[in-house]
Amino acid sequence: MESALVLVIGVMVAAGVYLMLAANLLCYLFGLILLSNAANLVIFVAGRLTRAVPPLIPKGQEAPVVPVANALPQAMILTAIVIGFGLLAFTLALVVACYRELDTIDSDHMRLAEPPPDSGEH
Amino acid sequence: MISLILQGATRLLVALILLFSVYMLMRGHNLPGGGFIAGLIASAAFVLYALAWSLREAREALRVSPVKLAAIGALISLASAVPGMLKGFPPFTGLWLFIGGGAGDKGIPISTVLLFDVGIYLAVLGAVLALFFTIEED
Amino acid sequence: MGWLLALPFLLPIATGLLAMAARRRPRQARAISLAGCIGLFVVVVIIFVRVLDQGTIAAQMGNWPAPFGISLVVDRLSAIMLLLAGLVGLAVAIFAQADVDLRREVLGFQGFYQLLLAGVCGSFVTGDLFNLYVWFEVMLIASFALLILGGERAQLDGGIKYVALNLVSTLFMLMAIGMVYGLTGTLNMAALHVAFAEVDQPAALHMLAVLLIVAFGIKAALFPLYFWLPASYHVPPVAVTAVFAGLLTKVGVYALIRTFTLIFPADFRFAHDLLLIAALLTMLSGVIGAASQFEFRKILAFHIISQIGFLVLGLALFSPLALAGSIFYMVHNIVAKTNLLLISGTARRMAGSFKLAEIGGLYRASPVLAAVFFIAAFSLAGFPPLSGFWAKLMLVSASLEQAAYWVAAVALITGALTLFSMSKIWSEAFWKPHPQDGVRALASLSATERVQRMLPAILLVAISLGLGLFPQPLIHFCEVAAKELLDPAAYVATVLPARDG
Amino acid sequence: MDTEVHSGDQPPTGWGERIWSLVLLAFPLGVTLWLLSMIGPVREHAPIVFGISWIPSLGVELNFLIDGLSLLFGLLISGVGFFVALYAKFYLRGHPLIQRFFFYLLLFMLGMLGLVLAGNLITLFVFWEITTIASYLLIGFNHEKASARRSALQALLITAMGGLALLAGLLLLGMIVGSYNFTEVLVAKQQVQAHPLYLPIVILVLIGAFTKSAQLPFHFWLPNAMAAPTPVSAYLHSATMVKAGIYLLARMCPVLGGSDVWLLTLNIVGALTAVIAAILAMRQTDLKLALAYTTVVALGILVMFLGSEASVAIAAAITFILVHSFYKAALFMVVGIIDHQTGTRELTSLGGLGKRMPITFGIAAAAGFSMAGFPPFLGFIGKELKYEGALAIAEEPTFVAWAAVFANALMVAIAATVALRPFWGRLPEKLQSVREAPPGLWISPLVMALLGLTFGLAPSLVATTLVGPAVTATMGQEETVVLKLWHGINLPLVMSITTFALGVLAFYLQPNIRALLNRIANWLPRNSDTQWDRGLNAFKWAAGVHTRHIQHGILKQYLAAVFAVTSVLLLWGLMRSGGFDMDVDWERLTVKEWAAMALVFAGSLVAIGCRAPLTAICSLGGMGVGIALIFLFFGAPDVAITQLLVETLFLVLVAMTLHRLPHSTEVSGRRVRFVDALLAVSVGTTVCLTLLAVLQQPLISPTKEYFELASVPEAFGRNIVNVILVDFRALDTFGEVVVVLVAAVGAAALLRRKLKPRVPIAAAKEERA
Amino acid sequence: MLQAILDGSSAILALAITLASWLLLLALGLCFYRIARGPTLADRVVALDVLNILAVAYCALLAISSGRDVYLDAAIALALVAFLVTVAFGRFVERNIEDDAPEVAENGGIDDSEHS
Amino acid sequence: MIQSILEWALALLIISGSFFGFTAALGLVRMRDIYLRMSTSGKGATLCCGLLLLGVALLFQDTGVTARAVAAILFLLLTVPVGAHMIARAAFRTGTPMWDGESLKPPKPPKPSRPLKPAEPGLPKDIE
Amino acid sequence: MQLFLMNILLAISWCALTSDATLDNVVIGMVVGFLAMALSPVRKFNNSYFRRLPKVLILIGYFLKELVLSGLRATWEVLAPASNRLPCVVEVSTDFSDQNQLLLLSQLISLTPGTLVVDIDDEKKLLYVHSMFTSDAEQFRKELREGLERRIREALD
Ligand code: NA
Ligand code: NA
Repeated sequence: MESALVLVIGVMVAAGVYLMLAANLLCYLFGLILLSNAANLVIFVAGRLTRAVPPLIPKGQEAPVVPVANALPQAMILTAIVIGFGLLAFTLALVVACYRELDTIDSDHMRLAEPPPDSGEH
Repeated sequence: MISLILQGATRLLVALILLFSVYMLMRGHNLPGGGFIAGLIASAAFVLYALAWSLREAREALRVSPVKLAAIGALISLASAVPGMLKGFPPFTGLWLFIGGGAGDKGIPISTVLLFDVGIYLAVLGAVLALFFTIEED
Repeated sequence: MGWLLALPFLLPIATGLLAMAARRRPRQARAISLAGCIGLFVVVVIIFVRVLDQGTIAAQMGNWPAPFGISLVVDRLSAIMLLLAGLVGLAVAIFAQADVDLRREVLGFQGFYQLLLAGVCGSFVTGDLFNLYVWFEVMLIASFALLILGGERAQLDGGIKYVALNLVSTLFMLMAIGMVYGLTGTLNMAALHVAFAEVDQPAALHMLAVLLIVAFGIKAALFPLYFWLPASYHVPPVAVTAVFAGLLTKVGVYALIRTFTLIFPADFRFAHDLLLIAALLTMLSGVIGAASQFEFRKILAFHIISQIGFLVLGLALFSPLALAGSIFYMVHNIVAKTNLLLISGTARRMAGSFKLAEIGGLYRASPVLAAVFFIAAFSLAGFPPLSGFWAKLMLVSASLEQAAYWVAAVALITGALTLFSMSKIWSEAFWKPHPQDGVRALASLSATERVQRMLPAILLVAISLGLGLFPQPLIHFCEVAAKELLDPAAYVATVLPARDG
Repeated sequence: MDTEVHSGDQPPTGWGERIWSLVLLAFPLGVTLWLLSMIGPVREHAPIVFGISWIPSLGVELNFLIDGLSLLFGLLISGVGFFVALYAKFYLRGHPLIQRFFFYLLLFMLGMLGLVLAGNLITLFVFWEITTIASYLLIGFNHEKASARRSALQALLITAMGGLALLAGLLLLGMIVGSYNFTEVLVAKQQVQAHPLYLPIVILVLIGAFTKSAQLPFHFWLPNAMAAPTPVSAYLHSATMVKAGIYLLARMCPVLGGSDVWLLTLNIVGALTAVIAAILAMRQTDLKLALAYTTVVALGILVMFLGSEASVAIAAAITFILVHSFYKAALFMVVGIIDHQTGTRELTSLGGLGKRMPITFGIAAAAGFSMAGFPPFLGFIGKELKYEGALAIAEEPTFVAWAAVFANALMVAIAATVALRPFWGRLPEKLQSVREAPPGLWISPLVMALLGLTFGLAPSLVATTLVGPAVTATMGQEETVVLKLWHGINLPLVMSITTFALGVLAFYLQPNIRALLNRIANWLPRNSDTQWDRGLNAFKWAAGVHTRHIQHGILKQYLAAVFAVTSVLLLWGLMRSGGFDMDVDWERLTVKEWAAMALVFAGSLVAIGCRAPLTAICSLGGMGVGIALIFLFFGAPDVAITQLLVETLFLVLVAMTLHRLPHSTEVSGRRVRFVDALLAVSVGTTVCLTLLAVLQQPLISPTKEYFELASVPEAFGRNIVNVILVDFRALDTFGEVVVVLVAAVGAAALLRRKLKPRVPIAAAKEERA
Repeated sequence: MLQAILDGSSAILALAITLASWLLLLALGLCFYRIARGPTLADRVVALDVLNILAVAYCALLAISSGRDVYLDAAIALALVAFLVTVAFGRFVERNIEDDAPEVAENGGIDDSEHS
Repeated sequence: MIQSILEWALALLIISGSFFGFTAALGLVRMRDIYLRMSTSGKGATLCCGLLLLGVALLFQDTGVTARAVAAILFLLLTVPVGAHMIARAAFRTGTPMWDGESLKPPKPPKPSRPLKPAEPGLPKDIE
Repeated sequence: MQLFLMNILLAISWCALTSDATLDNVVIGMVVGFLAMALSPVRKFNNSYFRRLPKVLILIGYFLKELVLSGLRATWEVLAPASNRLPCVVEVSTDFSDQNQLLLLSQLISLTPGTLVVDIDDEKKLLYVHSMFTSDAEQFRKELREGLERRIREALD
């Protein structure tokens, strides 16, 4: 079952990269979402999959009675999801600010920091 | 602009969502939930508030500025390490105190770990709200 | 011990939170930030002395044993990096008091600055791969905020590119760390050292190495992954560029060194080959890029790249001398580069612009500034008896020792081209008369501002000079540090409790 | 041309200036006296070595070696240095930057002395580069002139590039010998010359020496360096710095010399340099430039002679170093005086100064005669020795001899031109008020000229004390040198007379020759100097092209490059590793698992299939649900809930911003998108492969077991994920909260522009000041 | 019954669960069809909304099929929070006509398939 | 016996619930305008959830689980119509066309009682 | 008083969520509920829910019946190959004096498959209802008035 998920990850990565390569910053952002979800899934898959047994210890037990899913990757993903949320939200704010100040969200037209050579600068 | 139906439903929903968030926070150590999830849920309540009523009212309901709330949360998380420090443990060492424990039942737990989780709850709530409020008011 | 090792990031976080809360009272925020930086410096000096005395030291967060809890480990490499972070942090903090405008302070400059330092120090201190990711993110998001703080149009443009490319790096890093865990079942670096020796999946090793090199390579600004750096480093206030130049890319290099000395097996030729190619191209591409620029800060930005090549070169050559050279180069470069950027800020204050065509006359107007620049610049160009020379000497010798003559040739040519750029700045900004006669003397600034601007610069240049004239203690230190890196047994033994068998 | 020179109305000298000038005078004087005291010991004993360990880790010692060669150079540097300093004190009196000038000159002296006295290859190199820096600062001293800056840069770059070659050579040499100390290096001739790296070392060291000593094809920086104030020219570009290369060659002779490649290279390069520089010198009308070119000639001759195994040739070289230092320093100072007093150095606008400036004239004549090789000046002895040496050089006597004669003949002509022409003939109108220079200016050249005469009359004064030991050191074996004014009538004397005749002829024909040369020069393509410019411009152009193509400013291409590099390298890694046996476990998935994966699949495809961002955002929402379901199915409820919440909150956030973003944007062409798609597929595939490769290794995770066993008894929690988050790895959680916090405040800083300090701006500004 | 689920001894329940899974899978696919087709943003948002509700159903189904009640919490969280997206998008659509009323209203406000 | 009846009941709940879910999604596809789509889908999906959640309650027969299942149903009943209303209102106000049996036509121009004005800017506290 | 009831309701919800009806948990539920109310716009409530509990139960029953019936009908509509439906938007005027009742009505209408409140005009107490089964607007209004509206008034007035 890991292999199927690996395939899904591959599709997500490809789709994410494709979206990021569009000049539209919003598309970039969406590509980023895809990629960051893919990264989370990578951690999940790399920690190996177990069907439907959450890492919870039943009341009255000192340790899980049945084999449970690997908890550490889950904790990593949780951290990564929340961090990703912060980064994505900031990026969204940046895109909004860009549109407000530069009047475009097309990255092809963002040439202020690095003006094209014919615009008078060296 | 603002729908009466939305506002009406929000009256109840905000309280319910907040309740749910506290529930998720409290049981997080033993069942799915915890400071993160609870903080996210709680922030959803205030986001709903802001969407349905207005940003101003959401801010008033929150009473503290979200950034301050987040900073307080983070500092609470940090402060949860102080008892450990006093006892000579490294940072983030959990200390547990069980009140009224008996045989088979440890009693009501009070721990720095839970304090840490509460700090996370507040910090996530504050930070997420700060993001939303900024974007909304812009 | 646990607290001592955690303080390098806990202290700036606490300071940062306080400064953020006080951001609308700039004077308080400034005082908090400065106090925090002084505190941080004291802490890192204590740690450094402790490491000099005891060798590698480690602590377990939460009192959970390694490899289950998060380890903080400071070996010599970490210790010197921490020391540099504290030093640069303090120097730039002083400078920023004069250089960063009020508007940006109100928007939270001091808080972001402290949290950036927290991320940097955390990265140096941690002995856990996923925790490293977290600190990278702290550093990254703080750097995003610092970069766009103020929201000028060029800042947003540069910021977009910086953010866009660095996020890609972050995601690759996250994937790679997940897979490293998937390969070994642990995240503790010392445990990873043990576990990687037992991995018998060469394909996985190779491809993970590539992912990590790409991820850290973007952060470190290796060729051809460095686009974000020249696109953005010239847009924020110069204090921000200075701390970025001094520390950010170096954290990427640190991570590369850590990964490919500690985690991956020592005889992993593939990674070293890859790094060597990247290093050589980075050195050349960066320095050639600098030659094409006509702005003070942009030139320096491209040189950051070129010098990253030198730092990685030492890792790629992977000999005691080479690694020692890398570390020495790191020290030299952080000090000199930060200083040059600080000077560029003061130069703009005096002469009105970063564009070389629009400025001049600083040689006459501000002899102290000129002297400080000259020493820092020629140190960067590797002129003896300044610190950069010894760094270059060690790396070139290491290349020659391995009969890597082309590598030595590239290193030397890069040195010559660096000289070209540095003398261009000197000639245009300092020697050439100011085109509008609009240059001010340092003496025309208020006494406070003069101290805030020149004290860090003079401090750093004194260190550069000191390292140039008396390099032996540091070189010896670097040699021991390199030995530690090449033989991580002591590191592993310090972190992991005694293992059976 | 030194416009900064103040002649009459000099402002009072300040304390700083006085102190600096005192130091500047005292230092070389002290060193001279100390070195003079070393003459005896050096002649009697083996070389004297002393010093301290500097960087034992790298084998670098701050040690010094005094033998005949270093003693000779050391005395020249400190002795001539003293007089140049004296001259400079008067020449630049009142100049606003005179303190810096003194400092640079002192730095230079220090570097030069260190260079010639160094007993360690690396130490030598350190001082070598110090002289480079100091000369850069001195050449660019009149920094407000573009030409001075250009010349300084040129000199710096050329000598520094040579320096880097030298460094490489020295490092290789040290590597072969196993030590950088001269005491060991100089006796390792056998070992070094048998080593396969010998040839590269020779080439590298020669590049270093040739750039510093302005040999062909690096000669052009030296005349340009005349942008420096005249005392600098007198010192750096005649007596000392340019001789650093010569010193290096002489110093390296015992270990590197003697081989065919060494001898031949030195002969040919030296001879060519001498001849071409001599021709170029004839073209000049600027006195200083003419002298500069003759310096190049002299250097060429010196190099030519060092390429010999005959002791007489070496002796000739050593003597000529001495001779040249005296007369060239004197002549430069004379030119400086003329410039100082008349404001010009242009030959065509000078004349008849002899009556107005008799002392200067006398000095000029004495130095000129020495340069022209007239008896009884030391120059004559030098020239005789030169011819003797030229004849003694085994390989190409005719070639070397002709080159020597030719170059010397032109030197005679130029000596006459520089030393005599300004003082003869009619005094131009403009110069009617010219007076003799103050004594401070003419004292130094006078001493120089007199030394030339003295040593010419009593050559034995230097023969045994300086020249002999120097030759010994250069040859690496004991040699005695006898210097005589009169050798009898022999072939060298004949050559001398021929030279003289030719020189006089050239002097009289000089205007014609100059015109002819100018015509040829116009007809020839370009000289080295313009080639240098072209080279530099070509480099700048190439750098521009490089940077424009790499750093073009277009984000999506940056991203494309990063992705392309990643996937190519991943493939390369896969190939280098030899691939892996893919053990794909297509274990049967349940329907609901298919459902979740299908959601993710569909979400990704819809997101890229639709052309508008708004559609993409909805499909991403759907995909988020799918991912959450995957987490749920495989036992991660915490993650699933978090995923759902975050996804929801993020979509809300996007929805809240959408009205502030444009709805439609341009769409790239199909072909571009096709390439993008290829790239995307390759990244996806390679990441897939990486993950699959990782999955082939069975996971042994001690942490998993530990967390499961420790969660309840030690951490008192039943949700292991949460226990990890708040206890086992609380630090990660804490850091992550900091990230979100900073993101929030950062976004606020981006979007809010109304934020103001609590104190009014004006008050805050005051407070900061 | 719980035991029957856990050890798979009840054929009828197993069948019911499989059938339900297929039905819900198809339902999710149909939602995606609507998300992809649009034609207006409102249509897509409605589809997303339904998708979210169906996900709640899926959680419930999972709770049944696995015999674990923890999945109920995911269902509650989703039920409480998911409609926020719908609300926010609804607000966006309305805000949009306020911002540039004439032009957007003409083509149904938010029909992004026609924009590109 | 009871066991078997309960199993049948649960199976019925599951199948009918998911069937409602399926038809809801089908309605999303088959209906001609957005209002019809919303009318048929949102509630169908809610019904689906309700039935399945009841199934959960029936399966576990535990107060806690039942309470939470009922809570989930209540929350859905509270939120789903609100969401649907918001979208419907937006569609209505933006004049999204409506199917009148033959073709898509714009709906009657809406007559909002309140003037459509943007939400109050809501000056944040820590700004003044 | 109403707020207190509300608080009790929340405490009960809490106990339901935590599946724990012990006394201390009720107290915790009260506290949490109080805090939640304090932060939410609950204080804007001015009606009472529980005055007529039986009527409320009747309302619920009626609603559930409607829900299932129209649900089935909607399902049929979706599955049927062709249909005779004639959807339209009906303006329904109500005469609630209490805004909350109006809101409840609209919520229940929206919950019922086949009908949907698309807009609301609270000054004129006017609902714009989209109905997919009704072609006769008058008939629809009458059904609504007789059915839901009446029962709501009975339950809450
Ligand atoms: Na470390
Ligand atoms: Na470490």
